[in-house]
Parts: sequence; C-alpha cells; structure tokens
Amino acid sequence: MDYIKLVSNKIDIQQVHNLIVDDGCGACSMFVGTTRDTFEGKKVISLEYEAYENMALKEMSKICSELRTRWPILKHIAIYHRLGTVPVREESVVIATSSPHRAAALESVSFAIDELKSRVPIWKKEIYEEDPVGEWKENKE
Amino acid sequence: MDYIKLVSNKIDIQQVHNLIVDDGCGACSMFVGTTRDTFEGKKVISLEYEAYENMALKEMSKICSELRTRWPILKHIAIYHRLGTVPVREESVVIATSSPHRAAALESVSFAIDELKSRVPIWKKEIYEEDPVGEWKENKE
Amino acid sequence: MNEENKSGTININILFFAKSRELAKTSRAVFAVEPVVQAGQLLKQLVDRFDLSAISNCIILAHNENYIENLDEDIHLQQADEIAVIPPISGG
Amino acid sequence: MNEENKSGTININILFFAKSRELAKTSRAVFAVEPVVQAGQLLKQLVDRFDLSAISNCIILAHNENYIENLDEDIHLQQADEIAVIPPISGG
Repeated sequence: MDYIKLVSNKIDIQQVHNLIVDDGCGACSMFVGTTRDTFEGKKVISLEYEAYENMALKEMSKICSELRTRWPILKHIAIYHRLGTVPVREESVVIATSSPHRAAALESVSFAIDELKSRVPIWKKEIYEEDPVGEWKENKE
Repeated sequence: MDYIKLVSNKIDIQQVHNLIVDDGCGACSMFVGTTRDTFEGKKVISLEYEAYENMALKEMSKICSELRTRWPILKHIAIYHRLGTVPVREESVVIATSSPHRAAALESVSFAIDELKSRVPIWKKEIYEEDPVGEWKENKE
Repeated sequence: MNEENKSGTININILFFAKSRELAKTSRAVFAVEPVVQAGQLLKQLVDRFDLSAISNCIILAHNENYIENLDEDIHLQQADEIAVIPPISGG
Repeated sequence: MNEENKSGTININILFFAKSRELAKTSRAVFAVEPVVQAGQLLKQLVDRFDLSAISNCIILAHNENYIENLDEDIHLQQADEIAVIPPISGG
C-alpha cells in the first residue's frame, strides 16, 4: 500500500510506522525531517509550509511508483508532509518503507527524500526571531 | 548523546525518536528490524533472542564511536535491541541517528545496522509452527 | 466560463505560490491568453502582468498539475485550464 | 578462587551462548587451563570437553569481552578471566 498525505497537525511517528510494518517484512526504514533552530546564525522560530496540494499529492504518488519500479520488493510506502506552521523540533516530513530485506528499505527512503525535495511543489518560509516576515527557502541539494 | 540499550519489552518507536530529535537537527533517520512470518516456506511464530549482554553493549558502544568518526556531524545515536521472545511483526532492533543535514543521518543508520549484524554478540532462534524447537540463525550479509 | 472572448483568447486560471503569491498579491487570478502559446511567452506575459520580475529567472510553470519541462514548447490551452507559477521549491 | 591449582593451571570461566549453550548443556562452566595458551589449542580443548564438535568450525572466542581475531595467537589468562564461546551471530 502507498500512504500519501498532507497533514496540518503533528505527525505521529509510531502511527506511520504502524502503517508500514508487515508480517512478511523484516525491515522498516524511516526518514524524518524536522525544523532546525538556526540558519546562517539567525535564530529560527518556525517554518511555514505551503503546497500546490493536488499537484504535490500527484508528485508524491509518482515517487511511490518510481520506488516500486526500482525496488519491486517493497511492501508499504508512507509519505507524509505537514503544511502550515511547524515549530522547531517538530516533523515536517516523514517517509517510511517496509521490505522483507533491509537494503531496499534503506535505499528507497534515501532516494525518496531526494526526489521529494527536487520535485514536489511545496515551499517553506523560515521565520526568524529578528525578522518575523521571514524568507522563502530553496532546496539546493 | 549515545543511547544504547538491551530491552526485554516492546520498543516504542516514538520514544526512541524523541531521544534523538534535536533543536539543531533537520534530519532523523531510523531503521527498524521486525520479525518476519516466514523463512524458506516455513511459518515463523516468533524469534527468541539471547545476548552476551556486557559484550553486546560494549560492541554497540564501539559502533557509536565508529559512526562519530565517520560522520562527525551526527548529534544523537540510539541503538536498542530487544531480547527474549519477539513475536511476528514486533521490533527486534531500532537504530536511529540525528544530524543537521540528511546525508549523515541516512548513511550512518545504514552502516550501523550492517555493523550490528556482523559484530554484536546476539543470537536469534526462529520458532516455527511445525517445529517448536526452532533453529539458530546466522547473519550472512 | 465556457465562452471564448472576442479577441480569440480564452480564460485560464493562474495559481501563485510562495514568493510569487506575495509578489502577485493574490493566490489566484483569471488570465486571458491565446489558446496556443509558447511556454516562455506565457511566462513573460505573467511576469509582466503580475509583477514577478524579481524572480522571473527561477520560475517554472505547471499546466494542469504537470511541470512544463521546456519553455520553448507550445502549450495547448483549454478554457479554465490551470497554470501554476512555481518558484524554487523547498519541501522536506 | 585466587589460588592456582597444583599442576600450574588456573581456573577461568567459560560462557556458552545459543547453539554452543545447547550442546554444552550449560551456559557457564569453570575450566582449568595453562595461563598461556594458543587460542586454537584452547578452542580445541573446549570443543572436546563440552561436546562442541558439531559447530567447531564456526566458533570464535572472546576473551574478557573482546573477540580473539586470530586463533594462532597466544592468550595470556588470569585466574577468573572470561572466555566466551561465540557461534555465528544473528542479531538485528
């Protein structure tokens, strides 16, 4: 199963894990992106996320297809992204996969977060302590 | 901080994540090993784990040192391994790391589970439906 | 909504996000355009009309939720199609 | 515990795990050994004494919680040292 979701509240890590764990799988891998407290020496208070929601869901779904082509052994995939205000330390994105063997789980999560950052139309603005207007970020990696 | 533990009860994924999440980190990566329900066509009921506990803790601690040498950017590391009976679908091992940037978190978790499987003195016996005496396993990878 | 206007143009919906939304001072607008237009030309029209020159070099467009990969290509538009103005993304 | 026995041997503690524990029918034993012994020799003595021949080719030893990497090396043992018999591991 593919579990794709844009959410506006805190993401429950255990709940996402419970979605993907499977009797036939020995391995679950998970990546969690959280809000950092600093950027180039400036104190970050929170991030504001917005999305082109329909297209973001479509692109997240394309990432799932791509993962299943590359790692056909994968059982479940979950991609959750939070929108709105995400305070420091809280999750903005959670990607998790399950697989009978560990290599596919580990590699696919790593691939998926790279893809998400390069193609899913979501934007974040960093809100700083000294500058509450904030600044739109750009993924460089 | 390094969080190393051998536990005899269910591992709470959210709790392990909470240990490693950090204000200065944008990335957390986690690997979860769970009990599979089949091995070579035989139905697995549960796994029984035993450890040379003191030495296992020492080797887990050496893995943490090795991770910190290879990825000095890492903030927190958690390695939890469960002992005793682990039913199908439940976690036997959880490895999690946090880092300001994602590459170190993703790569270090992948490296750590390989190391754990090759050097930490822990053993598992698979208990089958048709064969309750079970069979000691051997990590091959 | 279904009728073409006098000059042979059609009305499409433009969506703005992030920095482009702030510059355009709206998240959504109706825009009259030729039914067949080069992507680069459409981008230029949108930049002029909605004050996007500050970010014109890093915008890409999506047509009905699909990225337009190449600004040289012609886009075939239907009444009420959706064009999104996509500044550099930063999800994750 | 601190006295050497008559023949010049000392008593060390042997720990057994997993398959070796089942074959030895115990998880722990006291064993008399020369204070300096080649690792391979010690392994052979343990295999003979504790019925480990079924797995003798895949056992490794640990001395005071450190793996003995090379069976050719001499081990220097002290009274009450701990030698663990380690069959192939399968954690994770």
